[in-house]
Amino acid sequence: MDLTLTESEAAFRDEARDWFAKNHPGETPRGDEKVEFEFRRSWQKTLHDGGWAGLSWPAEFGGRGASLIEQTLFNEEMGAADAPLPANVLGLVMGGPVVIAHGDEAQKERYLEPILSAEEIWCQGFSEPESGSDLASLKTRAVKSDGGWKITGQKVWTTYAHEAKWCMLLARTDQDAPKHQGITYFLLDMDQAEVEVRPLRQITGEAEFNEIFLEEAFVPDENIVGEVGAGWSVAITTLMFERAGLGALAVVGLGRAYEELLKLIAERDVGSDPSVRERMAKLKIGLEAMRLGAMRTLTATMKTGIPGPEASLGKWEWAVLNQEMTDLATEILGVDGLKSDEEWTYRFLRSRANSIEGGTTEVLKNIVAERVLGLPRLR
Amino acid sequence: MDLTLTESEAAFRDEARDWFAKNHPGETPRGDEKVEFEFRRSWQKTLHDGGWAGLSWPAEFGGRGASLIEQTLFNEEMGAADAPLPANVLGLVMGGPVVIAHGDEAQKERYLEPILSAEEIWCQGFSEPESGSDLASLKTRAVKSDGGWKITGQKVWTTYAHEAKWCMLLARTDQDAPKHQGITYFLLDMDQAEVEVRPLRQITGEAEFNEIFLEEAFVPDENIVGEVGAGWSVAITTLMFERAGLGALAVVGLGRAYEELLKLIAERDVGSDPSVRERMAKLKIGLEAMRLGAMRTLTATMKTGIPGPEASLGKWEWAVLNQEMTDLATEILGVDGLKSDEEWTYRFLRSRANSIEGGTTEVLKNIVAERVLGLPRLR
Amino acid sequence: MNFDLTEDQREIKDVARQFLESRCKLDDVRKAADAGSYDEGLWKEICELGWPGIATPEADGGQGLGMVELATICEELGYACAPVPFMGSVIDSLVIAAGGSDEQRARWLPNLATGEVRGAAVMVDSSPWVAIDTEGATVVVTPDSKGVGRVGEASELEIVPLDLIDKTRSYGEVASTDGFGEELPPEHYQGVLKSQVALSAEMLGLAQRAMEMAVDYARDREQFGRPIGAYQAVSHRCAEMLYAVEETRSLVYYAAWCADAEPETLPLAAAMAKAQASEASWSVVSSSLQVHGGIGFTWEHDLQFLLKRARTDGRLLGTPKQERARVADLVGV
Amino acid sequence: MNFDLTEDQREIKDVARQFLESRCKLDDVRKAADAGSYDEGLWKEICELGWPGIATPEADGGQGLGMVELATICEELGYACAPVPFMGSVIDSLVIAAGGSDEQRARWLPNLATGEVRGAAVMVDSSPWVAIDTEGATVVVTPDSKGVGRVGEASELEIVPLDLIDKTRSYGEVASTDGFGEELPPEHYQGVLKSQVALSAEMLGLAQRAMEMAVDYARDREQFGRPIGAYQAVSHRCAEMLYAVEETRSLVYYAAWCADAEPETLPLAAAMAKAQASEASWSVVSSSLQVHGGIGFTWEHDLQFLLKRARTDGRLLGTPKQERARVADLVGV
Repeated sequence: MDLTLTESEAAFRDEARDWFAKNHPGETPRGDEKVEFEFRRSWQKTLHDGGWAGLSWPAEFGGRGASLIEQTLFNEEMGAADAPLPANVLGLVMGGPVVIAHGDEAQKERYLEPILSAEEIWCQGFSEPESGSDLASLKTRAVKSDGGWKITGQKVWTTYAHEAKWCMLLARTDQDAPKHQGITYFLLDMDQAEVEVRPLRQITGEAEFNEIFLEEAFVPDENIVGEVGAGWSVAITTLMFERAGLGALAVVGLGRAYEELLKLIAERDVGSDPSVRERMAKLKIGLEAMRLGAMRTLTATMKTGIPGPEASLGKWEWAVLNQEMTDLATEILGVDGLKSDEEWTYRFLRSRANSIEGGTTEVLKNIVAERVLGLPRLR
Repeated sequence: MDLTLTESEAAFRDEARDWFAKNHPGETPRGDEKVEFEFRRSWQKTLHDGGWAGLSWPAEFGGRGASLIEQTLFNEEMGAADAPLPANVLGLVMGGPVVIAHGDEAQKERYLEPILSAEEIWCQGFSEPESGSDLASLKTRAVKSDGGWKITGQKVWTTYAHEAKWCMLLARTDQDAPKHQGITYFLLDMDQAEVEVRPLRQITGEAEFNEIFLEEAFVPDENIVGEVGAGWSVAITTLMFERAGLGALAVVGLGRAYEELLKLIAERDVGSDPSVRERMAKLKIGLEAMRLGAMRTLTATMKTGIPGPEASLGKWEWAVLNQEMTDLATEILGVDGLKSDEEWTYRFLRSRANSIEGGTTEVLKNIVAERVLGLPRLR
Repeated sequence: MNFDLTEDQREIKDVARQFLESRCKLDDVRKAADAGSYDEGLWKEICELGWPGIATPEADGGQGLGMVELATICEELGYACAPVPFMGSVIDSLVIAAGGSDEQRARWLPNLATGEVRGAAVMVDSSPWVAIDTEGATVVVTPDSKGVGRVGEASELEIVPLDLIDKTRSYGEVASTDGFGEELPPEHYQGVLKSQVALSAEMLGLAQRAMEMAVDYARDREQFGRPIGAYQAVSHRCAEMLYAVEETRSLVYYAAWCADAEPETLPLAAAMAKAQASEASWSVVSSSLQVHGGIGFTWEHDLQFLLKRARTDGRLLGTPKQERARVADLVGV
Repeated sequence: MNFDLTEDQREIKDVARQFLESRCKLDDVRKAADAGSYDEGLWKEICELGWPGIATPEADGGQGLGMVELATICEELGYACAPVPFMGSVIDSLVIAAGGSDEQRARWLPNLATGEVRGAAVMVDSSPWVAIDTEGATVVVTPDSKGVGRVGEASELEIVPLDLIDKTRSYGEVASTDGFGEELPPEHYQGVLKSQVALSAEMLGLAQRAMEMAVDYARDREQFGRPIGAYQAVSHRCAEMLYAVEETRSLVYYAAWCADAEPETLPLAAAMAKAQASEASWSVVSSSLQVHGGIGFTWEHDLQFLLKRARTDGRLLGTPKQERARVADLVGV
């Protein structure tokens, strides 16, 4: 057991730190979503030029081939530098890795570079209004047509859909096959009249997500990733990439929020309140447990390819901690914590979805019970 | 809505209060179980002579025919007077009422008076090691024999079995009938060699309960309550009586424990600790909610015969509150709260079973979800 | 001893439910919230029904009923999440009736009872000081920085509109109320305690509604081939909501009864009710959101109105923490 | 960066598990608890294996390994709930190694490492003062009423046996340690922090065992026609146990690593580990009891040993509340 960095790890970290210091794009412009998005697109180009986009991708596909530890170090430095997220997060974290893992040569040739450069933004079309946690019950249908498929249905909880060129889309190509079969993984061109994107407003007031309505939208055969009918296993890979990629960012994000909360406590002079102290201590313990759990997962994955039992906990822990942290912050703020334009109020409301999005806490508990503890399935 | 007592209610309360003041038997002798039990038997005789045993039983069967409110008032006065429990609790609360509701004339003639006078103690043989929450899966079998039944099996969690003359026993008389049918309700004479009683020690060290081993124990036909094969519905009645009878006592008991906890806090001088204050306030709120809930149930039952939605909560609330109260007490006591001979330590350990005995909290939640909220059953 | 509404009280509650079910659907709440104003038509009808004066003495132009009756109305208004300036007017009435001089009573109570005049009330007396139902209010009841109660004309007070998450009610920030209007004697405090009970009853209604929405959804929504309400993760969560709601109901109506019949118990009963209602209404609405999943998190879904009002109500007239501290004091910890 | 046991560390842990599985079944724990004494045969073998001196420097007669290695042993002893006077001796060794003079080291450490001498340690320094592993102890490490560390002969201290719920260890009450033995310099405190880590590792083992017992029971026990582990009320409870256990594991081994490699972080890491382990081990054992139902509440069932030791350990060397207060201090709240 050794949590110190090796020489090469330390060198990598120093290089990243140094690069961020020199290339930080300044504060992200707020207020106009378009402007903010273009800012992040340009920031991703800078990252790409610096050789930092597609950090985990193999070098042959334009990535850096960084180890898991290097990815973690990079994320930590990105957090420490308070750098913005690149524009094409889903392309980098999910789209590219899936194409690399399951795509054919032509697809690799076609899609990877524009992901890295943020020329083409990617979004994900998995969830549907009816399917929820039961993802495989999706109803969007693809019907064979000349040289491709015509797809009809509705997707929901799609980020960046209004900016995206490509959508990773799951649709049912065989109505008669069992639930998990008969699903195919498509890359849908969003630039067609048959695709309608509507913003989906949340209780926070913002429209972080979209709904997508498909009315015989066309996808040519060559835009299928993997085999027809094999989309479920390709999707599972995507979701694994999502969890790993976003998980590392989550630890960094929570750590920074905790620092802000410490400042808030000092400003409001409530640091002597025993219940505030108690809750802050519990949060610190939870944050450290989550950070250390991520390190354990990293170690296990690098050694054996298989993460340990703690790996299923990260998303669950994140939801618990973020909800408690924002709850405490808004309590400390009193009525200010009810104001619509207060940042912590936004975070508080937004955090209520943390135990739902990307796997509900209930589903995560099922997974832990069944897959980690080996308890019988309830079906 | 009116929580004040009517004149006749107030008169009843005064009468009870006055009677307890004049007839209180003094402190219960501790240490020797036998001596303690005989003390309580003699105390029950005093209650019976005073006309207070079988409070809820109709006057024609030797009871007092008291209303539900009068029963509650009586329990409150008993609590306030710190009077001991009568010896034959299960006979008074369950046995008698079941015989009155389902027994024939001969049974009423035979059993009721000795219950009131505590001449014959009653116990309950429902639970089995394998059956747990799934009571109807019981395996104890009764085989028809000359003039009666021979019963073989094992019962568990039986209180007062070593003192009891009669056991309310459920056994399966038809192996082929569906689970809830084929069960018969027997009154088993405990004075026979075929009945072996073994104390069942708990983690507290005491043996509050017993196991009963039956090896062809004989019960004559006339000792069946209700019809052969109709035991399940008779048992349900018994359990309803149990919950109502013991529920009222629980509120009184918790209230007294809270007073003791207040004293402990004063003695240990921890009343200025904000977390102690916060937890005591939460406990008070919970205790009041439970007390008021019991009053609501009382009102609804008297008006319509049907308790309201809050009635399913009493047992659940009791477990939550007693566990939290004893947890707080032992925390305040520090290492003293770990000492084997400390009363709060005993209560703390004992309370761990509160969420299991008499209906686990999980089963109670099922009941609330299915019967009160009308959610679908999970079967 | 009878812990249940009388027939008359039950009738008041049922009529209120029926009226609001037809006149104040959640769609109407949404319209008002989107417009950032009250539903004036609804308010007019409510005034015609005499609700604002239900607990105001007959001599002061009200219906002369008690806190239990008022609580049933508040519960139903909470259940409907009605966008009307009811609470501010009622609080002003309760406080002035408890501590106002003859002149003050005569000046305000009859007009508050008919709705001719609307009241605002300062509900948070620490930075920032927050008043509710400030929009269109003529009279304001408030403590000052020394805790002395005061009543006066809204026009004499500088009120800056506050944009809180709850859009079903108007809120305003008040810089200072020292020297504002006229002083009220200590007796007015009984009215403040009653106000806590009224607000708690509103939260009870919010929680009841959020629970019903969760249960309905859990019965309908299917996942993995069965209604989600058949999973204990959901059904036990719903059972826990019932636990929270029914405990709140007991404590709220008990406090209302104490206000009418046993005023010496009201300080403890009101503190318990407010602590419980604030805590329970938030836990139930947020738990209901978890049952609803993603859909409950959308702007299109009506749960947000209950969620945001419950969170806000819980901070007004004493937070759970403050009220529990009061309970601890009163039980002698 | 590598958050995993090395092969050597894994080997130590596996060997300990195998040894204790054969030599210290829960039946053996029961025998010792019933007799109110240690399992002397087991202790002798443990001493032969060199466990008491595993983290004692080689120069002081130990194996010269680190806190991570010691933590694996403590975890396994907790998992077995072993009735041996290990913890007291180890704590004495850690404290004397951290702050003892050459003479004190020479006098105690080699004998503690071989088990020739047993150590008791005062773990609660408020009324009553409580020492563990007092039975048969020759040396005692303790703070005095001013918080100064002291070490001396057990025979010089009046120790009254304490009958606590945990019967798998001996406890004693100490009236005063002022002036007892010899003073230790402030450096000894690093040994106290390490002791917290050792005790936390033991609690981790207790929790792991209680969780496994619950999961095994939930797989086997049938109710209403299926294993109870198929009900979410049970399976989610078990998942929550894993959450608690794995968070504890991360924090305990992190603190052990800090003790060896980053001593400046140890005060925070030890406080976090102790708070977490105390809280989690109790929540897991009591949750395991709920899964077991009535049978888990019987004297015949082995869960009681884990339950009672977890409750007791949680109060020694700092309660969760005390340790969280320390965490708050150290993070600058």
